Amino acid sequence: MLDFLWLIPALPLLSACVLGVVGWRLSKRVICTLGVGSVGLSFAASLGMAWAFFQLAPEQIPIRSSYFTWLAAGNFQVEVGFYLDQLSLLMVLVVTGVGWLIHIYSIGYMAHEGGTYRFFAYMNLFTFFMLLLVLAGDYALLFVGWEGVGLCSYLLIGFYFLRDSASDAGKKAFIVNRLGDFGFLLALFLLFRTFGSLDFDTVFGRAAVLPAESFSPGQAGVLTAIALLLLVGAIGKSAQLPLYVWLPDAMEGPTPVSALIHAATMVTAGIYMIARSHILFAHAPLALAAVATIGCLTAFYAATIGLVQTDIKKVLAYSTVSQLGYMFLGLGVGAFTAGIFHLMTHAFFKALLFLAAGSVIHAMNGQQDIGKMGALRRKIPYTYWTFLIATLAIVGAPGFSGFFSKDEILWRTFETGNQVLWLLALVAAALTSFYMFRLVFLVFHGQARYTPETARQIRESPRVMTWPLVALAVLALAGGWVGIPAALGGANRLARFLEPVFASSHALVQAQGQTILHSHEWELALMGLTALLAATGMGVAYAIYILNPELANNLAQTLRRPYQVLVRKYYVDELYFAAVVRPLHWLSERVFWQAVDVRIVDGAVNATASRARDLGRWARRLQSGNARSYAAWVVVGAVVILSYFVFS
Amino acid sequence: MSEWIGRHPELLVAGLKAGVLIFVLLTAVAYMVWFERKLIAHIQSRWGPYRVGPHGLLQPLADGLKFLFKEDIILTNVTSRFVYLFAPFLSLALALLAVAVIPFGPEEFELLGTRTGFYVADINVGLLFVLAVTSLGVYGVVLAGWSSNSKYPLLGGLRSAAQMISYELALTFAVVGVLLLAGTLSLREIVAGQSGTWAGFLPRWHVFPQFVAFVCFFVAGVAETNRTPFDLPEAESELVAGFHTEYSSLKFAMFFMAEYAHIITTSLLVTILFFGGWLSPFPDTAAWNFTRFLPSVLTAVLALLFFRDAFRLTNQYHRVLTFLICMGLAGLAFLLLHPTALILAQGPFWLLAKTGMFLFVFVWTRATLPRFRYDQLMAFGWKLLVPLAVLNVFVTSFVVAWRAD
Amino acid sequence: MSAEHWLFFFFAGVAVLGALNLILQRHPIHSALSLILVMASLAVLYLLLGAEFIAAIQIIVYAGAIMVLFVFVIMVLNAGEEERTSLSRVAKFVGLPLAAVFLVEVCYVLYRAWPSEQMVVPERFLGRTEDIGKALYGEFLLPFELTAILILIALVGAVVLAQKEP
Amino acid sequence: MHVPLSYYLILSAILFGLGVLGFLLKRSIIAIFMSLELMLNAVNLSFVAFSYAWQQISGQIFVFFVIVVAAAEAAVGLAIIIMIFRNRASLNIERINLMKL
Repeated sequence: MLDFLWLIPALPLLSACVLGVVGWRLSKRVICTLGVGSVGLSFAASLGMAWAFFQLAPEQIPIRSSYFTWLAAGNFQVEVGFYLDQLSLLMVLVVTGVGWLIHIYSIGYMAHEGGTYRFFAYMNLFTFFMLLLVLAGDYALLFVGWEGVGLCSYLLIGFYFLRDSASDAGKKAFIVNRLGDFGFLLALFLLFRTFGSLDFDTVFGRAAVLPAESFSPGQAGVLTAIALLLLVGAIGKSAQLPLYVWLPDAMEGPTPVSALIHAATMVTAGIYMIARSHILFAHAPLALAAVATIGCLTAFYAATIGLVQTDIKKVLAYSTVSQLGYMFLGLGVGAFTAGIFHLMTHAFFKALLFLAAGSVIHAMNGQQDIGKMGALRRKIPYTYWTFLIATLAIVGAPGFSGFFSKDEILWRTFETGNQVLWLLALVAAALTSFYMFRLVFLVFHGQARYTPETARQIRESPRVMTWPLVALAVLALAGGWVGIPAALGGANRLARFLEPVFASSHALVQAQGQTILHSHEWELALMGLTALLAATGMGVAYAIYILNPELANNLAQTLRRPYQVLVRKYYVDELYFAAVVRPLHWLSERVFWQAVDVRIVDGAVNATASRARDLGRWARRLQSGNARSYAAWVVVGAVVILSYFVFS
Repeated sequence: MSEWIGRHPELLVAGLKAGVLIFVLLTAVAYMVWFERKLIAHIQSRWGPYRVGPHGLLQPLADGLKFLFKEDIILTNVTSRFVYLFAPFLSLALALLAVAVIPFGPEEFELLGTRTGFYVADINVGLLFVLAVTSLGVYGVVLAGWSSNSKYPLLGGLRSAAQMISYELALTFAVVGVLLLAGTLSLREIVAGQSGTWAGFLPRWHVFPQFVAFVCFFVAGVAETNRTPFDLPEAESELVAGFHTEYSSLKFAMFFMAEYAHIITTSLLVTILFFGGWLSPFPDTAAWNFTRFLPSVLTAVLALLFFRDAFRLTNQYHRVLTFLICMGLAGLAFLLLHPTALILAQGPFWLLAKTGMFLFVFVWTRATLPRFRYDQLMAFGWKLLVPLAVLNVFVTSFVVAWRAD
Repeated sequence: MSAEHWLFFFFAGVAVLGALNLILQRHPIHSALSLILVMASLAVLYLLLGAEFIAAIQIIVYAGAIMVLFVFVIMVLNAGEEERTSLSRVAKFVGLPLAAVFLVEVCYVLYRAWPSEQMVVPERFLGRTEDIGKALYGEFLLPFELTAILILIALVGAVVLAQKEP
Repeated sequence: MHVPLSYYLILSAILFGLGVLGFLLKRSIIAIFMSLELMLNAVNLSFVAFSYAWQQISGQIFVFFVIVVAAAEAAVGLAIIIMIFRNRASLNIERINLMKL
């Protein structure tokens, strides 16, 4: 069974090729069948793999299957091989499962769009690359998947390439990701230079025996450097500070894309990568701390921006950023399991949120401004209830999936004695619940802020869209139950499942971090606190947006300055434009173009050309067309050759 | 110089033989004209020349004198004076040159202390030599026609150039058939190869197995010599006199002699290639031994004829002349009875006899056949003769190969 | 001075003079005639070198066919004396001196490579026709056939080229 | 007393040189063509001389081939010359220095 591991990524790739090459002449039905069926099959395959995986004895894990040598240059060898352990299995299941649901949803969502074959070809290709990424057996192959998902994200963000904003957003995503990838590449070079290989086993095996490096930047060693560079890559891919700017704009793409790529799977590649190289990070406390700090700051920062956004997808985008920040935090404090746990749950509820939002937009036929919605509860019940469940999940309402994962992160943060980060994360949680419920209330409650004829057109989405919502709602609700902490009498199965992967690092981190007050009571207390805060946020949102809606505007009036700052997202885009884009423009235009290119490059080329022309002008006399002259030249040549033979 | 020649008698002998041959040939040419006129006259039931000498036998001398004394017109507006003057010499020289390698008899004899035979040069590529010389023959005509700077000669020259080149192909291909049988290029050996008989009486001449080749060769030869029915280069009715329209007196005579020399050469070649050259047509057995006396007998008969004329003729001078000729022939007949002469005379006699037959055919055709049209000429050459000759070569080579193993 | 010397020097002189005449004569016909002269004398030299078949071929093909074609074309085109244009300074000021140099060099090389000890003995004939025939149809069969095809192609090409435009 | 072989070779060299001179000097295409033939003949002479020197028949075979090829060349070349004359009404090679009509 496990010998057919390659089948999982191969199926989407196959259908992607078929759709990409001959898709334009296939009927919509065939296209949908192919695009969805391939992912469904690969989901089934991964389920089979999982079943087979559970049969294995612990010492057989991880499974390595090498297929062929991709690169062989000197002692640099890259095997195309897969690496299946608990972590990658989990990722595979998430990617294929959630991906499959989203594919199904897309059938309905894209029903009225053109270029369905393009859409599904890209989606399948993305699925392939994502699976390649999570199954990769070494950093090189992982990087291939890494770049591949970046490419697909670019293609899908710019799916409506007739809209300038869409194509710009695609470019923006691509370019910003390049910055991160640059760091990633440097990390790879450094890895190879240090360990002489990019293979996971080799790298981790050699890294494990090294001593943990010191925290102080002064004595930090190569591992820290590697980890930090990897972190840069992760930051770019997972939209952390300061490279998060591409994600909100990425909402230009179709909503299923946002759900699949920019919520559930791709943006979590960074988290996966860090988790995958947990050993390196565990040996680099400084890098680990950096991860935690950046994650926490991002969580808080994005939450604040989310407060005031009026575009339903933008809000979700910022919440995604902030949730990713939570995951970083979890990884950063050494709670790799927690990070992955939150990754999984987040995949469920955030995908659900996006899909529900998509269904809202679908119902409002294209309207994304929450200021023009409201009172949709009755009109689109499925969407409403699923959205509500997802919201509860994300704000961490007790019992919902988000509750367990987020609380585990918070608790481990507190436990490892990062009180500041913990506090920040806590506030962020409150803010999260506020803006999420603000969203709920503005969209589904209150009075309708649209014209009656719009109201008449509002319909619930077709089944093909609503059933994935329901399925995801179930997951969002119950997905967390695999990780009920011991404090609640649960047996945190997920943690035990993943333990073999992270055991060493956990131990290492435990050894470093001083753990204070390690008791269930505290944990329970903190849980209560978070729940309370979540409820508070919800209450505030209720007060503001339901009880007296004008209060919102008054607040905006009174706190105009901070409000503006938030609306303009801390002027970060402007800042980047001023600090990065404008200088780059100037440099490229004045220096590289007008000076280097025109003067030097073109100058050299033109000079060559003109020299050649002069030569031709001179040599043209040989070609007088006069045969006797030609004969004379022939004689010259003969004499030269003969003289050479005579006098040598 | 003289003692150098003394050291190289063969040169002197060669020169001697060449001189004799040229004299004989020119005389033959002259009397060929007489023969032609007489024959055509009789074919047309006329008398032909009979005033100058008995039976007009002195006519050739008269003609020669006439040519000598005619005004020698040298055009002033010729395209190239040198070529204009050079052309007739060239054609005559080449016509005479071809005869140099023709062997007249098998026997060898001592001359000035060097063994030699009835030939000027016996080179073992004689046939190639003849072909080469004949292939050069076209120049005389072409150059003459071109250098005369006049319409008719130019047309004649062009025609003859095309015609000669075209028919040279057929000629050569026809020869190849013979070569395949003979397996040598030396004329002497070719003739020697034809000695003997099939079935005791039929001489092993090439004409029997190579009849097609013989026809092709003869027709092509007629064409090569610009004789009717192929005399377009000098078609009186169309081109006045063709390529030698602008030539007069001796230069015209040269062309004239060249043409008749060509005729003789061609007849000689046909005889040698196809009719066993100097070989007697009779089997070489005791029963046929008496045929060795044929030369002297025929000479005697001729002498008797002249003897009768000596009384029938009315003109006194003619009577005297005829009587002298009769005496000479009778002496020759007696001389030929001498054993050595008997042996030596056999070859030349038969060769010349057969050649005379072909000369007769030449004249005969001229007297009977009309002239071709130009396109007919080309079509005949390219579409009939050449394919026929090639086919013959194929068949012959197959047969030879088949007989070889 | 033996007879061979006489023959060689006589015909060599004739050949050289003919070649010179070819260059000096301004009328194509005269050039053609002098070229024929050269060929004929070369044929004699071939005989001296014992290549009787080549000699015969030289006369039959070269003088008897190729040059006839030349003369024929000259007559058809009625080519007059060539005009003395000198548009190619290169040919005059570069080509001619260098041609002389070339000639000298070649003679030098040949004389160095073939000292005059090696004599030509006329008795040693080797170019007998049957030898050449055997060589042509044995060792050189393929080139021979190829030349046949070449001739055919040239024939067709000439016909196509020279025919009047329909 | 025989003739040295080198005489033949030098004679062929001289003829070849004269051919080159003719090629350079003559203006009429036909004359140039003839000088070409002259060069070929010179080469033939050296071929025959060499074939004599080494008592090998192949030299004469080459001469044979050269002659055959020369025949083909003459046929085509003269046809071309006729074409040129038709189109240009001139045989002067210096008047034919354009590669188009």
